[in-house]
Amino acid sequence: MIEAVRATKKFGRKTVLRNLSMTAEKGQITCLIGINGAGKSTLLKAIMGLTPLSGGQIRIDGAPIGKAVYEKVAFVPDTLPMPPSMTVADSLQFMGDYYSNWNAKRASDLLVFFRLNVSDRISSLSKGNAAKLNLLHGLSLDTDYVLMDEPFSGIDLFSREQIASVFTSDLIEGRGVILTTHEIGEIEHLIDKAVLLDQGEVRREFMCEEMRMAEGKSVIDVMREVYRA
Amino acid sequence: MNRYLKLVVMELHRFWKIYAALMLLTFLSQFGGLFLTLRSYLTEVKGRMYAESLYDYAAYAEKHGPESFYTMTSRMEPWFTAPVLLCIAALLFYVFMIWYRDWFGKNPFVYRMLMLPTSRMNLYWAKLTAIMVFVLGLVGWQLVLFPLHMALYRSMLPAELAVTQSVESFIHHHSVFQTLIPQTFTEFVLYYGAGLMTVTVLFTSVLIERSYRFKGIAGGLVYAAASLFAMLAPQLVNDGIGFELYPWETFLLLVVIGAVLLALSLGISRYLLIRKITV
Amino acid sequence: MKRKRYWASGLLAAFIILSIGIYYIQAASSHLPQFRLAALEGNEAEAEGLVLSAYYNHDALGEQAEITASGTRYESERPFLDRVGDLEGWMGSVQPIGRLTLQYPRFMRGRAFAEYLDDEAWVIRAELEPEYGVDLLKPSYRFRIDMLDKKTGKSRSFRADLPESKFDSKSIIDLQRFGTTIKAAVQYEVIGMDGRRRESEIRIYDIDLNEEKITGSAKVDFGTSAGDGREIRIFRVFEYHWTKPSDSLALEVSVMDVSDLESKDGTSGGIANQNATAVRQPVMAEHRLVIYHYGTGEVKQTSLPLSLPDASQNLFRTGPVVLWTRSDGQALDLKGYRASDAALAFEKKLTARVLGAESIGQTAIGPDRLYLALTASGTPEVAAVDPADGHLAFRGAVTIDGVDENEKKRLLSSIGVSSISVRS
Amino acid sequence: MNDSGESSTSVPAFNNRDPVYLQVVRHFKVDIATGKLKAGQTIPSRRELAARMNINPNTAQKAYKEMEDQGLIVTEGNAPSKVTSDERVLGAVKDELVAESVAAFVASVRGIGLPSEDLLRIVKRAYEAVMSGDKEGQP
Repeated sequence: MIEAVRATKKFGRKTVLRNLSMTAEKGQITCLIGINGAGKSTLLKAIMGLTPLSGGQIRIDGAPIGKAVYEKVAFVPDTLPMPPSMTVADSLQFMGDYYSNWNAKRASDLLVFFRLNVSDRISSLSKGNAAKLNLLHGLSLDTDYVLMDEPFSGIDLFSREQIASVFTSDLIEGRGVILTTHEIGEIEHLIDKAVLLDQGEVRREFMCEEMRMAEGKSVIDVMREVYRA
Repeated sequence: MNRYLKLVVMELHRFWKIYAALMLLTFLSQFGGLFLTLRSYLTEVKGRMYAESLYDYAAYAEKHGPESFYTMTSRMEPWFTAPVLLCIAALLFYVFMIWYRDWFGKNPFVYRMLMLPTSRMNLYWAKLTAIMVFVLGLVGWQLVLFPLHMALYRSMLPAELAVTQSVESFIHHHSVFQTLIPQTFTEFVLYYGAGLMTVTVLFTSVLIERSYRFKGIAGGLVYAAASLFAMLAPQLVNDGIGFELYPWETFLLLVVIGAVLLALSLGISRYLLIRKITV
Repeated sequence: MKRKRYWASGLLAAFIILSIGIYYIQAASSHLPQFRLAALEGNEAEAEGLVLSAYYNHDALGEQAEITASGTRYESERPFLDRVGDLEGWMGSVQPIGRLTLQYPRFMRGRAFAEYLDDEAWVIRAELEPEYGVDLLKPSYRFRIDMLDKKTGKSRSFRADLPESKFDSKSIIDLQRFGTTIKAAVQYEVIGMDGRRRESEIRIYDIDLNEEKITGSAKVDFGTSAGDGREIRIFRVFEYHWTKPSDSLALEVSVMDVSDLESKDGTSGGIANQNATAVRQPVMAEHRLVIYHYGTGEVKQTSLPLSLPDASQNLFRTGPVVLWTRSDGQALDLKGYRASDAALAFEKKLTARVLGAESIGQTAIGPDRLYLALTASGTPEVAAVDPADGHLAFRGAVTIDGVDENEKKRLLSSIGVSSISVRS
Repeated sequence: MNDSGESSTSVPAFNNRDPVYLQVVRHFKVDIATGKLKAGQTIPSRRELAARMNINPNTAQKAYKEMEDQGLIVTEGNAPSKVTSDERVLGAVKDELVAESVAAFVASVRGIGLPSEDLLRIVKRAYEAVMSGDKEGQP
């Protein structure tokens, strides 16, 4: 389980995360929903240790974050963090060199599935292809958890469908996924749990199916309540 | 360990194009400049021999004296030392760029670097090693070029006008090279040890800035200034309050201060990299 | 990682180690020629401690070197730690202070340059400290005395005010101890703007170590005084062991006749007036050796030969003997005077030919020898004269072993000796 | 993970408000009732279903468990699940669906206040029209 306990983060005077606590279970797909600036990306970066918290703590399977995080949790940021001069093949070679839990077989399968050309340079990739390569890097690591920052935003429909199909594939099975989005739209059925963020605080944290069972509300309905009120 | 080596190889590879350019530029500027200078000197000599009706080089040498390799290089300034200074400036600039380049661009490579499943200090050691390799590589390159230049000098100049000088003697008397390539290996280790310490201080300043963005810049500058002051302290003590330090005491003090600064810089960098750095 | 990159990095690393390694190994293993000072006449032991500061100019760049009986030490070949720890080198040519600093680093720290007395019980240091009162230009001076007890290692300091005097320049030129009284010889001078010494005077002060104050003073009267058109210059005669106890103080007093300079062009002539068309040197009217005996206060003196324009003259003292030398490069006139009564002990003329040399160069004084730098057929040589009677006690020449004749000649011709010193 | 072609079960459009896993169960019941799924026929695995219906694998898992609880499907060991061949259960499915649809129909028609005879006549005519349509065109 990935746990944020009263996580607080300030950038100068602006408080981005305000005593935020939430959990994401292994084997479930948890979705952080909130408008831009709600602190979604910051929380993911905090979980990955890419930015320090001003207060509170992140625990992964009970242990505070440390170097071991990176073999347990894969992170797919909103942009592809690879030097532009590298080719797709180089990037795979790079991941293979540094990650002992790199699954080369799965990487090459994904290359085929995502129809990526190994000799393309990172700088020449379309936004969709870059997002897919980015996802490939994350998913090809045998990790318990995968964090994805806005995996669907701003890319073509076809790529978006391909990425969505990943969520229902064996790639995700058994793994804990946290993804962020600011418009839930067509992926409502893909997620197990929704966490609604606003100004760095958790407004609502609920299991989608239980919400449907108990209150017959879709995630979007809850969002309307939370963000309109 | 091998992750550290892989990172070093990567850091070296990322800069090799500029590095090769620096080496080539140094060669062309020095070797080419020397060739042109030698040629114009020879025409000058022939002209004078004709004007003063001196029949052979020996007579000329008798009258005007030979021209040593050392004076030939000073004739061709700035083409001899300018490339060296350019290389130093480039490497000094790269001490900062080796970090900042990871933060640039729409896909900041630093995300991936900070997520590598290895101690972040490996990133630090790899970049430090890369800088030192670049510096020592250029020193080695210059040491290889000297005999080459001297060979050109001996081949183009008639024996009567030439003065044989050793590379070591040339370096020992040259204002720029005597500091870059000191007399004894002990000093070489001390000089470049101080250089290493300076790089760690600069790295620490960069990391302070990268960790505390707003006040980070000030923090970084203050740290660098404090380190510089610490290194100058023994000299200030000597000139200032008259408590005179004997040479070996000053030397010892400098070594101790340098070691402390090195340890401090590494400690702070470690803390910042693991705890405070932010993307 | 691509194999190619690994290899390239490995090659770069190897290149660095090789290029720098080979340079330093080659630099460390290549040695400049090992000249040494060999004895030609007199016994080998005389060359012990003798150091020739020389310049070996073989490649238009040249190397600083020190040639001794055992070999040559080149500045560019000295290991770093040797240079850092070299206190005597650091103190420059002021040998005794270098040795004192080595022996008593704490006592000598910070204020090395002063007048010293190094006797069997104490090391005493005397300085004149300016005290800036109202008139910054006219500070009042006082003695600062530091004493180090050699047995206990403890040191104490005190100050004693110097009486006012019209002389603006004051310096301590000798320090002796008699029981619990220190005698400090102070030289007063009035130096004009043009750097010429108008008046000069020596006073001896008695300072009581227990009461820590001046208990008496006396002017050294040698019967001559500055006056119209006459200037007095006083110098202490240089001694090798100037910090050792001595019962007398040897002074060189020269009276310069500047009458024609001042009256003619109204301005004062002399070295300082650069723009004068013909710079006329003041003429030496009198030249005396004055011996002041601390015990009795007696002054013994004798007249010395006048200096000639084209000859360099020097005065040295070695304990009981004061040597006067004058050399024009070809011949050396030598006179020995007894320090006790300033009487002439011997007189000698050493010509270059007699010494088998082409020219006689710089002279230097050692603990008990007068050294002459000679050049014979292009080879630097050293002659040592016994100060007691002026006889030639030793003659040595710079040589080099293990090379054939003309190579030796070529090497020796590229050596230039700049100074002789003795490092005991 | 395969991008398989046409699936034996059509991809329904799920609404967001009802629990998705119950909608899946209902979808299966309709297929059983309409004969699309024969007794004893194997049904796709949980992951295949999730992929085809673009739903969360856990939801698919829950749906299968629900169907097993209701005895609609049978799973031995980790072999693929099969539709039950228990006629009683299959019959009950039909009845339940019809009852459910009728209840929904009655609730929505009640407001108009039509006498039952008229209502039955209309329903009969509409039903027969649809059934005859079925025979000619192959839906």
